[in-house]
Amino acid sequence: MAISEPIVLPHATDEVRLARTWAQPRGFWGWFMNVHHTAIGVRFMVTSFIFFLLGGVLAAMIRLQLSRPENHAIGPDLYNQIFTIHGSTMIFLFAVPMMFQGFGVYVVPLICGTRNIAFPRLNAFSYYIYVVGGLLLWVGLFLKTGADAGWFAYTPLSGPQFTPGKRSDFWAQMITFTEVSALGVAICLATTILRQRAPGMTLNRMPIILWEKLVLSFMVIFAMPAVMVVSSMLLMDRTINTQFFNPANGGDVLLYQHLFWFFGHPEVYIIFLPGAAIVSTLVPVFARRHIFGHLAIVTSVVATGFLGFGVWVHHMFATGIPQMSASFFTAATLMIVLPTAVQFYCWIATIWNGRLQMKLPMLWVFGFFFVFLIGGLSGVMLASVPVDWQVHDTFFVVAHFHYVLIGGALFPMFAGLYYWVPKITGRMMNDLLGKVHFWLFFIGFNMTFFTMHFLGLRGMPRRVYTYPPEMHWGGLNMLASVGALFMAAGLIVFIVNFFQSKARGTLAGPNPWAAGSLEWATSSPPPDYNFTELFTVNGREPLWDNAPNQPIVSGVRDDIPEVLITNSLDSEPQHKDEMPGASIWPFLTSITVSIAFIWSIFSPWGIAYGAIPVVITLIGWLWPRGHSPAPRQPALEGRWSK
Amino acid sequence: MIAASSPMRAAAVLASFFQGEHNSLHPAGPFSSNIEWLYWVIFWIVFVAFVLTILAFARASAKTYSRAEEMLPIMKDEEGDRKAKWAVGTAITVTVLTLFAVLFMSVITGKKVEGMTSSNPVTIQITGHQWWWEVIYPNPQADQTVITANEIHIPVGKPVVILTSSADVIHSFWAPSVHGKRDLIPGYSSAFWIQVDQPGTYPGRCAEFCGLQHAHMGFSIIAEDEATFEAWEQQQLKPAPDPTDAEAQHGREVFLTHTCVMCHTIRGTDAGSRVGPDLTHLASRNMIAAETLPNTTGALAGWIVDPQRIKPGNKMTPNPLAPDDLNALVTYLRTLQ
Amino acid sequence: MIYSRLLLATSLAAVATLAACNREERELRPSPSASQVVNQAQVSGLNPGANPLPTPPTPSIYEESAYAVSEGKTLFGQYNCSGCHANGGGGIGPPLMDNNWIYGSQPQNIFTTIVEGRPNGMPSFRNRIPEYQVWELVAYVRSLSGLLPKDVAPSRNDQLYVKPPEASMPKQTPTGITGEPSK
Amino acid sequence: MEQVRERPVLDVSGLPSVAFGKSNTTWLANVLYMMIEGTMFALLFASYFYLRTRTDSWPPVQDPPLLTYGVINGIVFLLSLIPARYAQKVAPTGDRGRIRLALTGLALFAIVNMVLRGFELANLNCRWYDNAYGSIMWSLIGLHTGHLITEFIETVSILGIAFTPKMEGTRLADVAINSDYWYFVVGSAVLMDFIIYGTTRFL
Repeated sequence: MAISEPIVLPHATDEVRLARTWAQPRGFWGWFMNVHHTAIGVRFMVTSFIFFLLGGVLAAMIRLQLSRPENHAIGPDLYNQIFTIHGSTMIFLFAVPMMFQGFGVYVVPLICGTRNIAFPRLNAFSYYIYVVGGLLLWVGLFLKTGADAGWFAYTPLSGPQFTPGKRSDFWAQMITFTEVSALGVAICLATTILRQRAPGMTLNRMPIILWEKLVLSFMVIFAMPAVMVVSSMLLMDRTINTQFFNPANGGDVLLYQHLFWFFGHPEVYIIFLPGAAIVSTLVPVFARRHIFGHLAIVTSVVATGFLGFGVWVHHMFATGIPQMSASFFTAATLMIVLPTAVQFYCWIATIWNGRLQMKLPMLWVFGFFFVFLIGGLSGVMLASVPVDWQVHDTFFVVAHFHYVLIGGALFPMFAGLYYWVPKITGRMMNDLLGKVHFWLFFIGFNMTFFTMHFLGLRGMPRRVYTYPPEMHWGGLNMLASVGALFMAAGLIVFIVNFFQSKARGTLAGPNPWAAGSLEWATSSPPPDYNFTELFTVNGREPLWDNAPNQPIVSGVRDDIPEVLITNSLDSEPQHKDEMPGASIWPFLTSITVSIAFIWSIFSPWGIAYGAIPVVITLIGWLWPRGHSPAPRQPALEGRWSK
Repeated sequence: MIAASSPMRAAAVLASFFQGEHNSLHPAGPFSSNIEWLYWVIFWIVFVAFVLTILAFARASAKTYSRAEEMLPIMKDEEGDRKAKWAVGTAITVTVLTLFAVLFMSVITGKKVEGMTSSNPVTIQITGHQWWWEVIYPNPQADQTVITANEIHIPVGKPVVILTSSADVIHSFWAPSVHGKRDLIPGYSSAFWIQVDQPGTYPGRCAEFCGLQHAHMGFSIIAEDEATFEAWEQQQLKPAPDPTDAEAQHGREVFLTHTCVMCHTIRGTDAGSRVGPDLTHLASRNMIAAETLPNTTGALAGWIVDPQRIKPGNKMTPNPLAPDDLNALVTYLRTLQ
Repeated sequence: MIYSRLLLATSLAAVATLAACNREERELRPSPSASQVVNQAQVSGLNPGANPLPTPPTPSIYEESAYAVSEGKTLFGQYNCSGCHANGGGGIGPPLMDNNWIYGSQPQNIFTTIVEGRPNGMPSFRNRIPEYQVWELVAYVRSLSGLLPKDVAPSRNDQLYVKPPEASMPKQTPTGITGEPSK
Repeated sequence: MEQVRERPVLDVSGLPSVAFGKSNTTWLANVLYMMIEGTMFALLFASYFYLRTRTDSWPPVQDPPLLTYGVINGIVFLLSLIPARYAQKVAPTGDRGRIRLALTGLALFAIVNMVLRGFELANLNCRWYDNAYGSIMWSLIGLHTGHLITEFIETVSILGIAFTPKMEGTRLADVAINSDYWYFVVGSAVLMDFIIYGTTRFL
């Protein structure tokens, strides 16, 4: 592809025409037809944040109940539902949809420098199906049908004999909904990253956040099927009398644990890696320097992606597995510490050699460093089989995974929100309120969860709805409950800050942080076509590295929604693709799919009969229609060559 | 008043943080001691790692912190990159070596803990039920088999084999002062060793979520010297004595003609159901309801009348007996030494 | 915001469709009266229509609660009903999963059968079983022949598979003395 | 941002708007989708062998599934690769007549496969509720049958489009991608047949 001499652009940046071509419908029905990635990404974020707040309310109820010994505020039946829904909400309805889907869908196409995500209708469908899954779980809770067997729902407790009624079935189908959503988004993101990067953004120049989203997409693709398989097996055991987990008939309850944790451990990296990606994005911006060790970090991320699938048995050390395999999984678990350590060292080196600006997002990044470090190191302790025998299933583990997940996802999430909300709303968040939020949350968090390490060592098992006073756990639990109040106060400050900034924050401008990646090269908020001009890229931080006369792309049509497709390795332009426009069908399909799935809880025929409307809506979705066919280039066989 | 007492109350609360026998850092036998040793070794390793990392962050931030609002990014810094390469390389090497050290010690300790053997040990079969522990000292002769619940007597200083099984869902057997936990899994039976070196009572709890009353599923390990243990065992083998006084006789009548008999065994009477705990020597136990209540007359009566208030969802039915019947029943049960 | 309106509308609709169900109600602590063992003196008889039948609880909290029916299923095994009736297939006692009812299929009839016993071997459990557990057993026995809604009837147990579980039983029309009030 | 109105440009106006083969985005998405489904099959296979370790004999009590229909269906699956490959070959030419012919052939094969699958299900010699062996057998074959039906519906839908003038541009690429997916269905069928009919006879 030859780059021409400087020319005067004829009409390549006709913003009016671009706006008309890419415009998303408005109004009530327009809301259901919108397929632009910024809209869907924001919806993922807002919805998952609402679920986060709901899950937080449940957490507050847990802390209320545990604040005193022999407390009878909440009975065991309700308590079991509360902690199960708390865990399931935070993992399935908040952490993954926020960190993977929300941030991914919003920022990835912008950082790639393209005009929409690949398969925007699939992306929209993934959002609706996720909302239905979340509603299913929560409506269940209000109908006393809240799942009550823990967020990993071990059989046989969650099975047909020990959980009568439909509680586990609601949980199992919620899993199906959310995993279908994550898988759909994984396909969209992987395709966008591999095929829609700006020309010149070779794999070597690809920003770390894109690398991590790519690795994540593949982790989702290989991990999520495991939980769909296992929750389907559970559902079939409960509804059509299969015998997968019935030891009396050749079934095996440990099969459930193996399959669940084959998903479950990659899952925690699916939650943590987006956080690390945000940190790797923010550190260079606020240390005012290219990140040190781009290759090392990318290698670490890829290594984490592989190793994450080799450690699942460390959740099962107490089941009495043989010494040899236990040692193997200890070794694998310790090995996965290394890539994370490498990332930490690279972040330190970047700051060490940079010029640190302690702006608000960076404060949260430092919170991440502190909190996640503790969580990671207590993970080293848990990797040891004998130590795990003592602290497994106690509050020590509860403390550990809250340090890892809140440290690895929530702190980076707030860093990311303070960083990208100006891009999303066009207005800056208030600095002072942000700091108040940070310190309240940081202090409260450590008060609540550091305490739990001691509770665990002192023998408090997790998932108890109360405890006898003779155990002397009351004081520490009270301290933990007080910490929860601080966290709640911090969240209220954040919400106030958000709405205030949305209404009257200072205008952000396109690039308030003087950052280097492409999402800052367009207005805040970005228009529906994302970029007026499509950039080419000359370095890892395009806005820092690009030459003043860096070429821009011309020849992508603006009268139809067309994007440029480049190849995976070196981002050479290959062809142009017309993007599907707004459509109601993804929403309708999500409704018919939901009917089939929910029906299947009550009757196995639900899947069979329910499939008929699904097929109809799918054909409606995929049937070609719309504007008259644009004149096309002749089709070429095989790989297109220059 | 509050002001005067609050320092004292604070001190009491603080002191309470470090009380309690159910503690994995208060080992009472070789297994838990080994694990405690390993715990502290790894703890100090990660503590040092934590301090070093935080110091590195602090140093890096302090060194390069700048208040300037607008700053151009550093585009080229070969000197810094070269130094950082060395520093990061060294740090990675140290990390790898440390991880190997942790792995080595962990595996060695694991072997030590699992490699215990002994000839002709006391063998105890533990079966987890929702929400209590059935304890059987198996013997080829049926009349030499001790069956009890929730309280595990063992001889001090001798290795004991625990055989595990579950009657319903997954439970986990955990007495932190004695050993780490071991899951009781339906369809699987496994065996492991425990040993206690000081006489005493060591509490334990179920550690795997098992349903409504997971919170109230305790047990205790009572380590006593050989002679006391054998005396206890002989006493447990006897059938229940016939009650002598009239009230206790009436109590037995109540037991045998009410709901009790549907679930419980008292050897030496017609009651032989194995649904609930064996009550033949109920009065010899310290606690009832899986370590939920002390085994006193009042607590026993309260438990019989309304167990669902104390452990909502447990499998025992409420027994709103007439006061006379209740007193007689409790009197009888208290005779079951 | 259109958002919250949407969420609200959807959840309200979902709640409205499902709100009417007691299926998941779990009565962990039965009322004192339901905890009493049943001890009223009644005449055992072959014509239950002539006897005063116990009033079934209204609303029939046991027959609408999956938890209560599941408890009944557990008790059916623990109280050794299965010793004579097997898993509903019958043995020493008559099968319970067919549509033939000797003493009536109404809850009250079954209640009387359990409490009073019947000739030819059915023992009386008077004084042995608290009233609420009798009702749980009644509900379970009725689920054996498909008389309860499928979303309330129990699924399979973790034991050898000998017959389809109650939730998979086809609904049957009781014959014999059905216990229906005569018109 | 300052607008530089005079800049060098990378002119892509000459690039085609349709791509066949690996550079097509739908092709990539299809590969990712096959990875998801492949993982599901792999996990069910793993569960199958895991459950095998939990009993003494395999099948535990039943007879192995009847070989006849399995083998016939396997052969029909392999033969169906012919129309699938033909469809892939004629798709880039845009010759609607031959595309219709290829897709009709493929759809007919799918129908035969589904009928034979019905006979296979009737002769598995186990029910899904008998024991865990039966459960995993039915899950395996059920998952595959689901794919078979999905692929049949997809083929018929594309065939429907092939009767309209809309069969042009990227739709032609979809015809080729549909064949890729059919290869996946055939491949997983062969693997599954080996497990269901083979391993039950010698494991």
